[in-house]
Amino acid sequence: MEKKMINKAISFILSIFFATFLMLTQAQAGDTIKLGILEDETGNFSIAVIPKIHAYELAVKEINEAGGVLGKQLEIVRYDTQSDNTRFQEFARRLIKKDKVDVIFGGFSSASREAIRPIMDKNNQLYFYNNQYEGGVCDSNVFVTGAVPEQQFSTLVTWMMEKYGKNVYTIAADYNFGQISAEWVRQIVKENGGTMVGEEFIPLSVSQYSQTIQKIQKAKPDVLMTLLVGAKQASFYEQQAAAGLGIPMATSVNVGQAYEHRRFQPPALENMYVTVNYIEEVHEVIKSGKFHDKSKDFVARFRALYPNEPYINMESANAYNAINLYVKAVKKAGSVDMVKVRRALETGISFDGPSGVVKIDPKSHHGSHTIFLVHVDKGHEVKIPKIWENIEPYWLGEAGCDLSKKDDYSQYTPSNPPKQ
Amino acid sequence: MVLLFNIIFQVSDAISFLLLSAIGLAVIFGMMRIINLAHGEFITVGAYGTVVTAKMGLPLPMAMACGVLVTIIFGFILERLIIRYIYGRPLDSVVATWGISLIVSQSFLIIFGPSIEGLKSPLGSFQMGDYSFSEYRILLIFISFLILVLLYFLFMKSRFGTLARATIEKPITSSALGVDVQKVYTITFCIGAGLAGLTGALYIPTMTCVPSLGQAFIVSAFVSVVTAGASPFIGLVPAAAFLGSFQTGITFFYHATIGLIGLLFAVIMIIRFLPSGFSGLIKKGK
Amino acid sequence: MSEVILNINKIKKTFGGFTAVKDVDLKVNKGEIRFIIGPNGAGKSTLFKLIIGYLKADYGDVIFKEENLNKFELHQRIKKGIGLKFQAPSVFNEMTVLQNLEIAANQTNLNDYNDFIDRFGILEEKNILAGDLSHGKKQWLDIALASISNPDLVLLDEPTAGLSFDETKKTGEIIKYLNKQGTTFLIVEHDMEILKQIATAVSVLHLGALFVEGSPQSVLKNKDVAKIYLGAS
Amino acid sequence: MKNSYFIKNKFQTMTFLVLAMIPLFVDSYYVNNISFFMLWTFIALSLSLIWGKGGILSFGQAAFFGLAGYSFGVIGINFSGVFGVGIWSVLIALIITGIFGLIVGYFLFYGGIYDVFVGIVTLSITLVFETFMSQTAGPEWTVGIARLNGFNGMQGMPSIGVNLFGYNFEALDNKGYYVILALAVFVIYFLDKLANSKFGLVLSASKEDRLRVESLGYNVKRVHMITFAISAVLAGLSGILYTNWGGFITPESMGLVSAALPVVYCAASGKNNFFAVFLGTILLVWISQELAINGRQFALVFMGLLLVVATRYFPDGMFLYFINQISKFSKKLSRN
Amino acid sequence: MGLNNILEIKNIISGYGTTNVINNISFGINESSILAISGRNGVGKSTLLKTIIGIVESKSGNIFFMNKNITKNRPTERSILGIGYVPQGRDIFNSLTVEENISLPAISRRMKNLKNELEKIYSVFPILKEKRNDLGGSLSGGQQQQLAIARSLIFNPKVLLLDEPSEGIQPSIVSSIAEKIHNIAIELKTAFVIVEQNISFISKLSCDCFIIDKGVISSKISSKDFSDVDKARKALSLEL
Repeated sequence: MEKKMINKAISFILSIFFATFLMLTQAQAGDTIKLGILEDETGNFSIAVIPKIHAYELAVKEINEAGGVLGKQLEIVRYDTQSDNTRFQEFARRLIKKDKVDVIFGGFSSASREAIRPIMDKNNQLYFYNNQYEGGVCDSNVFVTGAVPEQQFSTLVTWMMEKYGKNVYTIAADYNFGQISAEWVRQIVKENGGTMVGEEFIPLSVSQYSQTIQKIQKAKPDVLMTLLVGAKQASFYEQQAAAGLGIPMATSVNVGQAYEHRRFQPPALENMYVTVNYIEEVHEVIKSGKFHDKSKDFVARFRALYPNEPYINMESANAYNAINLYVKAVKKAGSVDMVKVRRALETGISFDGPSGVVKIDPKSHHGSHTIFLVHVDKGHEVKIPKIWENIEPYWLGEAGCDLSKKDDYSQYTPSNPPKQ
Repeated sequence: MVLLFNIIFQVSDAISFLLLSAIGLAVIFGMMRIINLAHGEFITVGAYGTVVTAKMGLPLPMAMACGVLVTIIFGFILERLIIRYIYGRPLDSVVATWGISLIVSQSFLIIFGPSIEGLKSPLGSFQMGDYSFSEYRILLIFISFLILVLLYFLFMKSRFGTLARATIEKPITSSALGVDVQKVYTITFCIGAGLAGLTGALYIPTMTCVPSLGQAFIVSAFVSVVTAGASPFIGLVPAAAFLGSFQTGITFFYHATIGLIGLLFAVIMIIRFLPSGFSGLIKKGK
Repeated sequence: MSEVILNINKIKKTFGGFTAVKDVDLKVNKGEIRFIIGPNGAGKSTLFKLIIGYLKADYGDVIFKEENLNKFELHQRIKKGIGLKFQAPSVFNEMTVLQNLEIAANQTNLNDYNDFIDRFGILEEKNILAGDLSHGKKQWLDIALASISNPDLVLLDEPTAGLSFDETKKTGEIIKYLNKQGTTFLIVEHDMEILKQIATAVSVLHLGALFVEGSPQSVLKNKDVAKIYLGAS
Repeated sequence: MKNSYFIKNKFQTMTFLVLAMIPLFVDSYYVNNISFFMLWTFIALSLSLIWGKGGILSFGQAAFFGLAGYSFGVIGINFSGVFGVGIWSVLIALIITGIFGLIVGYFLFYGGIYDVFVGIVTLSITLVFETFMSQTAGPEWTVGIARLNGFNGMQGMPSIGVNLFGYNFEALDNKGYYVILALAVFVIYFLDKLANSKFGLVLSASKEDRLRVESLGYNVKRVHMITFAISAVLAGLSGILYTNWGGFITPESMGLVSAALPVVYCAASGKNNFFAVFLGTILLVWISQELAINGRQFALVFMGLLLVVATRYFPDGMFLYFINQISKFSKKLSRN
Repeated sequence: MGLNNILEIKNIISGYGTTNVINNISFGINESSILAISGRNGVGKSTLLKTIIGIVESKSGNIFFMNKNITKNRPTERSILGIGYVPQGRDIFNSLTVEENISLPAISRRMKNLKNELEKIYSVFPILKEKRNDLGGSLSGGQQQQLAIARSLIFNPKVLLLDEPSEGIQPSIVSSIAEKIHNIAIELKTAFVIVEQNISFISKLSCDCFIIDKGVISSKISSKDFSDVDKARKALSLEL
């Protein structure tokens, strides 16, 4: 009996020591440029984030093989934030205070970005957020390489209304991303003379949609905007297909992030339109020309390193672009000093990436994009009926955000714009 | 007519979701007082078992049976390794089952990746007035009530049911009458696990197949079982019926968020004013 | 005529169709040690629960010190000056004897209570867990809990259940001592030894109703009482 | 003096002294990180009080955590710049949380809700908070000038602190560390005193036998209600410190996971012993962070295994077991 | 006492926690015989029965059943071997019907032709047949007592332990139960160990009777002596 207890005690103490040991044996840094990366390798968002992590690694590997930058190699310091906002905060501090990184990349959900933004601002830490999101972040320390609503919706909603009709119904996740995106949709529909025949916001925890489907059928819209987020809400597509809803759908989130068209059994996403700034199929759908070549080249290099990647999504292109933009700016600044790099980034720096040129807007710190309209058909085959080149992130600049002139640390929305 | 059918469909759809969410938990928590926070993961196991075997080429009903079987085996192993040591410690069961749920969902992520290709809802859809309906969902409604009836017979009319109810009411007296109490517990737990697996198997064709899919059921499951009261098989149907119609009604007049909040409020009020749950109400009525 | 401290007025309780207590009238005078006896199922425990308010009567009043207790909850009734001990010793097993007493006492500082504790024969054990006490000492501790705050009336349900002869005798002495200090007792009992030792009045219940009342001697001599009590038909 | 609290609990006092010296030896990152570990101890202690001592399992601590965090934020943002806002916003937030705890406690215990039903009602309350706060993204959801900002969380609140004669004291970094440590010492001392007071005895006694306590003249419902409110305040303290630490609070703090975590900390540590809960919580938060850093995808598997092993083999709590072993061992040493 | 005793208790000590309730008790009982055990409240009578069936573990001593040492066996195993037990308060399963209550031990033993066995039981206790579909909790005290005995008889135990069978039962029914016990002992060759306080009930059993006090057997008399109320009072120190 006694012995049993002692064994237990020993095994427990050993496990604590094991953890401590692991902590202490972490590699010590040499003379490198340190890139901190905070991404959700595990947890709810990992599905869309893992290709993104691999894209960072690809970019770093390529740059290091080409001799690094300013004679230094790039070094990644990465933590798994477990799709947990508190972990983002813990590790953002760790990157800044302990690892003393030169720049931080990462964040998937808007909440995780907002969780670490105050920490970045407090420490004047240069930070790249490389995700499509609801837009509006006007922050001196933050650069965004993902697409924003003015890029995804001004194209998508207008096109859909022209093709299918002016009655639009929105279902959206009931939190910031969904609400703000829906606001954009509402505004664009109104500007184009359309009508919102319905709008429903759905908590993230809801996975059953029978009632929502009936409500949509009652309203008889021409276009259904589905701004749904997360695995639970993604169940909507299967359920609407099973119920035979049959209304053309449009969104800014699916396909380009979590490749639902590959994961779901057809015809769950039948007749869905998405605006993305990149997806893996670009070079397969577009048979020739610059977009074909760039994408083909990118995918080949990516797959050489990660042959088993299930899908190369638009956020991996954004991540790849971000590292390259940063390196270009460091070269231009001739230093990793964060203020100098920021100023270099504000000179209208650009990078010719997997989907064409991404140019940083000095006013808003957001990137311009090529926007592809992706159509998913009955068999989940992908078509690209329309390409918009060089779409600017115009809204923040027009609304009065000019970070090259005046520091700011806020997030704005159309209904809550910067004070002029 | 169409409207009436529509209302009946919506309400019974919501009720059957609550019923199927709760059914495995009703056995494990309702009868054995194990607060099983890993209930969602049991559902996940059933769902993955179904999807994986279906992808290997088994027809869907067979694959679903496999999913259930896998969950039963999974439940059996857990009972042997962990659960049997925490009978009679309902509050500690929170911690152990929480641990189990972390292990399972993360293991699924490691083994199967963040998502696997799901299944398509079988059967088709049909039109009625402005509305169209999924035939599979209507089948689900019938299946959920059928399972409940079968379960009623299993626990109320079968020989095993007699043993199980006796053991759960008075374990010591039962053992003194020759009932192998430990075995009854193990089997009951496996039935609960199997039912959770069945829920996963039945719902997975309508859902995204991710390791966290079981979490979608857990809140509905707990609120239904607790408001059902001490005799879950008597109380579950009225509890689910009340909560389901209440939520559907509020969602209909307002929207889904208010519907969810309303559901939780209803639970709070039911526990406050009906402390013995719906089964207590029914017994009183008798 | 001595002062009536507890007056139970035509009290009735039914469970479903079964009448456990029917129209019982009972008076306890100040300074008495009154026993309630009766065979199993006579309604003793139910009456006890009605007095303390743990069960709600169908009708009837419980009047304590000329105040009707009907609208008061258990803890409020106790505060009016009643001490109480349930049938099985229900001391707090995971606490020390002293902590048990601290809960029951009005004061926190129990230094002055050593004498009192000693009366119950648990002074030496005052720092051990109540759960480790012998059955007899648990019973005494339980009585001590009921009486430490100097209540006017103490209700005891089977204070000698499971005690040996010596322990029973000692229990009687304890009750007698407390009675001399001015505490009135109402005791539900099976045991005749202690009744003979200390009772000043006896009420006999049978089938939920008051069967006979009187001095211990008169009740003990009553042949009918012997019959019902022994189950002899 | 010989019997004073701090001398009686030698191991505990030593631990506090060691913790007090840590900032002298390590750099600010580690100090900050330990502050982070310690700020969770209050919510765990709050549950230790109501569950460990009172026998009532609540999943509502996360709701109080969030309520206090948001209240602190709202007051701070609205009165930013007003003298001492960094102090009295804490007090007001705690009062709000305490009053809410009192109301919930009244509703529960005077309504006769006990056992597992308390767990479900409090869980429902927590989830109502989460669902409601998640949808407050729009500009219409402002209290004064403070945007609640939905799921993305509220930020921009001033930190705990005070500006005195030009000297700016902010409870961050080392100063924050000592504020939290001092609070922890005080709270554990207070809880130990409370547990050994008559009130605490009555509370523990009612865990064993509610009826017997009532039969000794106590209003058990009131005792539970007050305890519940005290525990709400403690959980709120964690919420405020968390909000202060990150300058940020989101509805995620009131989700299912957040509701279960304090239960896990308590049960694995030894819910009956405040110091064990304090130490256990720190170690568990630390271990889980280390696992996230080093365990990669196995982090959560290890964490799960730890919990299963803890309940399977240490029914009274793992850390309590080790603390007892250590004090036994040291007694042996001092005897030799 | 000897090897032909079907149940043999040797130097049993048992109790709860640190307290001993049974202090060294030994006795044996033959097939088909009845043994009454009496004594005042709380002297350890129920604990003795619980120790024999195994719900309370004995701290020392041995229990032999059909010459097999069963001291270490679990209650389930002892029951399967052939010891029946009717606890005090009878512990009827309230949520089971009368028939389910009776069938329970048969089901757990996988007994075949349950129907026949039930009929046998119903012929002994006709009232139970009448109420076979009612819930156990709805029966009156006397009916519950019959049910509790019936529940243990269905598997033909060699020994049946009864704890206070007369408690809460009308005097008229008490005598009919005593009669039934006699018939069962003779017809089914079942031995009975009966803990009882009701003097008239014991006197009707006409068997040996042990008086227990302070956890030991203090005296041994014939139950016939209980028909003399005065003798009974003395034996039980219930002198009025």
